[in-house]
Amino acid sequence: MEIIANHRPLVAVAVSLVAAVAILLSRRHPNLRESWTLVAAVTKLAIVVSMLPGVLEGIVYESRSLEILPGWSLHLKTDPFGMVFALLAASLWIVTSLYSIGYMRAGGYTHQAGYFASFAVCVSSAIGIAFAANLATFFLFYEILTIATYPLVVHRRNDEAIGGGRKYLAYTLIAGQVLLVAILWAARLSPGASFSPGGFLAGTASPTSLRVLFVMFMIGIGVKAAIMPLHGWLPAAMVAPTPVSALLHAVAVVKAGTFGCVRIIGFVFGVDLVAELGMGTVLATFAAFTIVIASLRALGEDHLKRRLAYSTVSQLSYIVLGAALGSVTAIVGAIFHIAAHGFMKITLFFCAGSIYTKTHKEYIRDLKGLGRTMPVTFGAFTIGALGLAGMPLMAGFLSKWNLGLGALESGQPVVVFVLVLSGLLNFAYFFPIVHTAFFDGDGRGFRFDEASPLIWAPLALTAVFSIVLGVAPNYGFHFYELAQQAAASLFAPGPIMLAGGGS
Amino acid sequence: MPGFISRLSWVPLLAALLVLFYVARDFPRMGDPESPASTHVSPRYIEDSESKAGAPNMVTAVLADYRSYDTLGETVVILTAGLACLLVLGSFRRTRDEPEDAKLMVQGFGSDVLDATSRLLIPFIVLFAVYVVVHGHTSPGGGFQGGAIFAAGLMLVRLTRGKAKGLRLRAGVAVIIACAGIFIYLGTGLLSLIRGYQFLDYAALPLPYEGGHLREFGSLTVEVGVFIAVTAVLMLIFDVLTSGAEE
Amino acid sequence: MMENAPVLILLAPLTGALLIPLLGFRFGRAVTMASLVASLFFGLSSLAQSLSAGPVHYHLAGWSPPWGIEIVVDPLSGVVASLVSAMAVLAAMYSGPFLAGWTRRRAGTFYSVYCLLVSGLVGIVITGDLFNLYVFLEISSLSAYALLSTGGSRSIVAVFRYLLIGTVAASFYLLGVGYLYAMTGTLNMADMSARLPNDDVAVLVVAASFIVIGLAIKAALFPLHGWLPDAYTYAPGPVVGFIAAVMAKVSAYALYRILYYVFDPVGGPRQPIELLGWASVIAVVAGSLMALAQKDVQRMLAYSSIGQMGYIMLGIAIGSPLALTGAVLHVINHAVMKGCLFMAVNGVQWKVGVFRVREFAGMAKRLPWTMGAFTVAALSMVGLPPTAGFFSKYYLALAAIESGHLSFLFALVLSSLLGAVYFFRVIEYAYLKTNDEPIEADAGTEVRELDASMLVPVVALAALVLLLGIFNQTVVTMLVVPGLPS
Amino acid sequence: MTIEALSSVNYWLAALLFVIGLYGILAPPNLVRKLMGMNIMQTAVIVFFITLGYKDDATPPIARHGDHEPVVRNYINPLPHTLMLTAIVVSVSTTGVALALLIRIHRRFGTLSEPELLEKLK
Repeated sequence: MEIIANHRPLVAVAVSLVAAVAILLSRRHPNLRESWTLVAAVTKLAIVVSMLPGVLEGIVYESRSLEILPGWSLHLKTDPFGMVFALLAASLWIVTSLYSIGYMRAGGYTHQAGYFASFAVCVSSAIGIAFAANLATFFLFYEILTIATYPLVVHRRNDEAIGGGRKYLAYTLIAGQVLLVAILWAARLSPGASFSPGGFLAGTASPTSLRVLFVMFMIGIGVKAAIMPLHGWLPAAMVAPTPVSALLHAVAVVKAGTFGCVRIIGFVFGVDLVAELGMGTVLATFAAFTIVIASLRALGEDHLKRRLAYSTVSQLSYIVLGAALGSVTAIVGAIFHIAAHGFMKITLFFCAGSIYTKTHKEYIRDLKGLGRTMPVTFGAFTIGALGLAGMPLMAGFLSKWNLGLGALESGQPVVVFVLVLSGLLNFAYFFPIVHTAFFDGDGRGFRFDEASPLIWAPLALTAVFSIVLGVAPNYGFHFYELAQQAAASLFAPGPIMLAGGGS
Repeated sequence: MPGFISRLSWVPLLAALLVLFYVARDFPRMGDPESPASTHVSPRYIEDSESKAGAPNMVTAVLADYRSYDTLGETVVILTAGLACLLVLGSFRRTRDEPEDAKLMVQGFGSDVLDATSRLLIPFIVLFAVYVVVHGHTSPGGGFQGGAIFAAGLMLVRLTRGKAKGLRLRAGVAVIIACAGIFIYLGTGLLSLIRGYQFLDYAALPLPYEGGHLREFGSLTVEVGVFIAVTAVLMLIFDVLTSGAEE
Repeated sequence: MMENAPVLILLAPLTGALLIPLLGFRFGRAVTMASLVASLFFGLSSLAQSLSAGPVHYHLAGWSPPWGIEIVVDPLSGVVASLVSAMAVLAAMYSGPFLAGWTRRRAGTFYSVYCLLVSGLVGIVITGDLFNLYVFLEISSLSAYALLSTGGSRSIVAVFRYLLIGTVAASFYLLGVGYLYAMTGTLNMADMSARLPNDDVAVLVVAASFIVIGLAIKAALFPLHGWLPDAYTYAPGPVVGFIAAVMAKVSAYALYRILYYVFDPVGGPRQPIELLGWASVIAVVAGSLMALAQKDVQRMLAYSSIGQMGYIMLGIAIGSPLALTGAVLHVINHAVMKGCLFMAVNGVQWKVGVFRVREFAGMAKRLPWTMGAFTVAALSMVGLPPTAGFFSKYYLALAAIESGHLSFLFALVLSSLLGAVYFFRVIEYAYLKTNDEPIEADAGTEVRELDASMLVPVVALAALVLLLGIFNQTVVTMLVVPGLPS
Repeated sequence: MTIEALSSVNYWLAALLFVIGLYGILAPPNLVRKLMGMNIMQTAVIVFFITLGYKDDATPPIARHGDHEPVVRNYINPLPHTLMLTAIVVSVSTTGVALALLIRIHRRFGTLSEPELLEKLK
C-alpha cells in the first residue's frame, strides 16, 4: 500500500480538454476533428489502463496541483473505486466516439464540432469525478459536467430540445446549488478534509444536523442519479441524439450521480455513520421504490428511448440501493453494477440509435420484423436486455446476486423481493421488444440490412463485452476485483484508511 | 413613482430633522475655543502660517500650501465642469430657431445707460480682480475669487454689448487656456517632484528665497494658475450655456 | 522616481487630461493610452512596494499629516488602484471605433474627460484624507456625468437624475465627515481613527449612517439604486463598460475603507453596519428579480449589477476575515466579468444595432468570439466553477454560514439561480434560436466579428475571468489577505 | 440651559436647511426647483462647517499686520473656511453642469417638469 506522487491522473483528465480545444479550432475539417477525438480517446484509455496494475497491487497514484479553494487543492487520486468509473468512462468513450462518427454522419447532423468538443469535456469531467480526492475537486468537475452536457442535450436546436435543455438545467443547477451548500457545510465541519474510506464527518456535529446534511447531499447528487422523485429531467433529455443519450445514461452524467452517491456514503459519511443516523434505510426505501415504479413506468412507455430511460432510472437505483444497504457484498454489487450496467445499457441505446438511423422508427410498435433484417442490432439488444434482467452468466446477474446477498447480510430480505420483482418487470418490458422484432410482422425471410459498420460494430463489441463481464468478470479491466477491493477498503480501515485519508 | 415620493417624502425627512436636532446636543458648544476642531490641527495653521508658509492670510496658507493637493483637485473640478458643459451642449453654433432670449444673449441687452455704466465699471472690476489675486496672501482673496471677479467683469461686457465683444474666446481656446492655467499649478508640483522633493513642496522651487518667502512665491504662482484656469472655465461655461445648440 | 510612484498613479492620467487640449485634440487617443498605461505601471509598482515593505505613506507638499494631506498605498488600495487603471486601459482600447465618427475636438474632449474620470477614481482610492476623498469623489462624478451624457437625449435625462442623486449623496458624505471633524478636529483617516471616542455616542452613529448612506447611494445599494438603471441603460458604448465595472466599486471600497480603517470595527457604531447587511441581502435578491424582468440586455446587466453590489456590501457588512476576503475578491472578479459583459453587449449593439434579448437570436453565429466571451462571463456571474464568480461567492457563502446568517446564504443561492435563468435566456437566444424576424439593422448570419481593438479587450477580460478563477488562491493569498484590516 | 440651547442654534439651522434642500429635491415636479433644492442642501453643509470654525471673540484668520506670533485664541479656525472654499467651487461646478443638462433637456423635450418628461420618454 504505497502512494506515488504522479500526474498521470491529471493528464488523463487533461487529454480530452486539450482535445476539445483542438476540435473547436479545427471545426472546418471533419476528418481532422474526428481523428482528434479518437486519438484523445485512445490516449486517455491507455493512460488509465497503465495505472490499473498498480492500483490492483494497492498503489495509489496521487496528483496534487494548485490550490483551488481554501485548504483544498486540485487533488486527484486513483483508488479502486474511482478506477472502476474511470475505466468505464475511458473505454466507453472510444466506442461511443466511433459510434457517434457513424451516427452523426448518417444522420447528417450540424454543429458537429461543438458536439464532439462538449463530448470530450464531458468525458474529462467524468474522469475528474472518478479520481477526485476531495469535495472541492469533485464539485468542480461535477459542475463542469453539468454545463458541458447542456449543449449535447439541446443539440437538435428545435423547441423540444430547448425545452428538454431547460428542464435539464433547472434540475441540475438547483441540485448543484444544494450540493454547494452541503459542501460549504461540510467544509465548516471538517475543513479541507479529503475523501477517506469510512468518512470524516463522524462526530463533527449533532446527529440531527448530520441527517439534514446527508439529505442535502443526497438531493444534490440524487438529481444526476435520477432517484425518484428527482428523475424528471432524464426522460426529457431523451430529445438528444442517441449517442448523447448513451453517454448520459451509461457513462457520464447519471453514473457520475450514482458514483457520487457511493462516494458520499462511503467516503464522506462512512457506512457506519449513515447506518447509525438511520439514513441508510430511508435511502434504501427511496431506491427500492424507484426501482419498482420506474420499471412500471417503463412498461407503459411505447417510445423506445424513453422506455430505456425509465429502465435506466430503475437500474441506477440498484447502485444507490447497494450503497444504502451498506454491507460489503451489497457494495461490491453496487460498484460492479456501475460497470455492468454501463456496458449493457450503452448497448441498448446503440441499438435504438442504429434502428433510428436505418428506419427512423422510434416507437416499439413499429419494430415488427426488424430483427430479421437487423440481426446484429437485435442480437445485441437481446443480450443487453437479458443482462439487465439479471439472467445468469450475464453481467447483470453478478451484481444482482451480490446485492441480494448483501441485503440478506444487512437483514433486509424485503429487498431481495424487490430485486426479483424488478427482474421480472425487466423481462416484462424488454421481452415484447425482442418478440416484436423477431417473430411479429410479415414472414419475410432473413436479409442482412444493417446501418454502416461504424454503427453496428461498436454495439456488437459492447454486447460481447457485457457477456464477457458476466462470465469472467475480471477479464481485461478487473472490474470485479476492483469492486471487491473498494468495498473491502470501506470496512477494513487498515493501511488503506491512512492512504485514503490523503495523508 | 415621483408623485408617490413627493406625497410621502416629508415623513422620513421629518424624522431625519428630529434626529439631526437631537444629535446637535453632542456637538461642542458653538464658538467654544476648547472644541476639538479649535484645539487639534488648526492651531498649527494659525501659528505657522506667516512664519512657515509666508502668508498672513491663514486661509490662503492652508488653501495654497498645507492642503494645496485639495486645491489642485478643486481646480480640476472646475475644468471638469467646463469640459462637461462642452460635451453636453457642444460648442457655439447657432440653432435655426433661436429663442428670443437667446437672441438677446447674442446681441446683448445694450442700452445707452447700461453701456455707459458698464464702460465705467469694467476697468475697476478687472483691476479689483487682479488686486484680489496678488493680495490673496495678506487679505481675503486668492485665485478663485480673483478669477470669479474677472470673469464677472467679462460677462458684464457680454451681457451689455453682445457675445462677440469683450475678450471673445472660442471654446477650444478657452479650454486650452484653462488647461494651461492648471498646468502652471501641476508644473509647479512636478518641478519640486523632479528636484527630488515631495509633490507640490514649494521648498524645492529654484528661486533666490528661502523659508516662508519661497513658499509664498510658490503659492503665488499656484494662485495665478488657478486665476487663469477659473477665468477661462467660467467664461467657457457662460458662453456654452448662452450659445445655441449644435444639432 | 519610484519613491514618488504613489502620487504618480494619479498624476499620470491628470497630466494626460491636460496635455490632450494642449498638444492638440488629434493626439487624444495616444495620450490617453500612454498616460493610463503609465498610471497602471505606477500602480503596480507601488503595490509591489507596499507588499514587500508595508504600506507606503506619501506626504504631499512636504507637510506631515494631519496638517498636510497624505496618500496611503497599502495592499488594499494598491490592488484597487491597479484594478481601476487596468480596466481603464482596456476600456480606452475598446472605445476607439466608437469615437471614430466624432469630430476631432469632441473625441479629444471625451478622452480628456475620460482621463479625469480615471484620476478621480484613483484619487479616491489612494487618498488618506476624508475631505480629499470628497474632492476626488466630485471629480469622478462630474466626469462620469459628462461621459454618460454623450449617449443621446434619453441619457441626458437619466444623467440629470444621476447628478441630483449623486450630489445628495456627496452632501450626505460631507455632512458625515463634518460631524466627525466636529468630534475630532482632524480629517486624516489614521489620525481620526486614533482620536474617535470609542463608545458609540449618537453623533458617531449618525455620522457613520450619513457616510454609509452617501457612499451607498454612489454604490447603488438597493433602496438607493434609483439612478443606476437608466444611467447605465442609455449610457454610450465606449465608457459604460468602464463605468459599470469600477465606479460603483470604488465607492464601495471607500465605504469599506472608512468603516474598517477609520471607525473601530469592534467598538465603533454597529447599527449602520447591521442596516447595511440587511439592505444588501435585499439588494442581492431584488437586483436579480428586477434583472429577470428586463427585455433589454443592457438594462438586465444594470440590474444584475445592483444585485452584485449587494454581494460586496454583504461581505463588508458581515465583516469577518472570510467575508472581507470574499468582498474584495468579488470587487476584482465582478469588475472583470461585468466589464466583459457590458463591452460584449455594446459591441453587439455597435455592430448589429440590437439590444433586446429576442434580437440576440443567432448572434453566436455572427459574432462567435464576442458571444463566447459573453458566455464565459455570464457563467461566472451565475457562479459556476471554475470561473471567477464562483470563488468569491464561495467565500461569501462560507462567511454567511460562519456568521450563522442562513438567510444571507439563502439569498446568495437564490440569486445564483435567478442569474442562471436570465443569463441562460440570452445564451439560449444567441446560440439556439435562429432569428426568424430579420433585424432592421441588417439581417444575415455571416460571421462579422468586432474590430480587433474592441475584440481584444473583450476576449482578454473573458480569459481573465477564467484565470482569476483557476488561480484564485494565488490572488487571495498574495493580494487580498495582506489588505485585510489588522 | 438657554446658553446650551443658543449654542446649538446654528447646528439646528444647518440641519433645517439640509432637510429643506432634501425636500426640495424630492418634492417639486420641476427640475429647476430640484436643482435649487440641491444648492440649498450644499449650503447647509457649508453653514455647518463654518459654524465649526467659529470661536468666541476671535477675529478672521488673517494675522494682523506686525503680529508675528499669532495667538491661537485670537483667530478663528481657518481650516473649515478653506474646506468650504473648495465645497463652494464644487457646488458651482455641479450647478453649471446641471444647467447645461437642463438646457439640453429643454431643447430636446420642450419641458422641464418631470411628469411631462416621463410622459414624453414613454
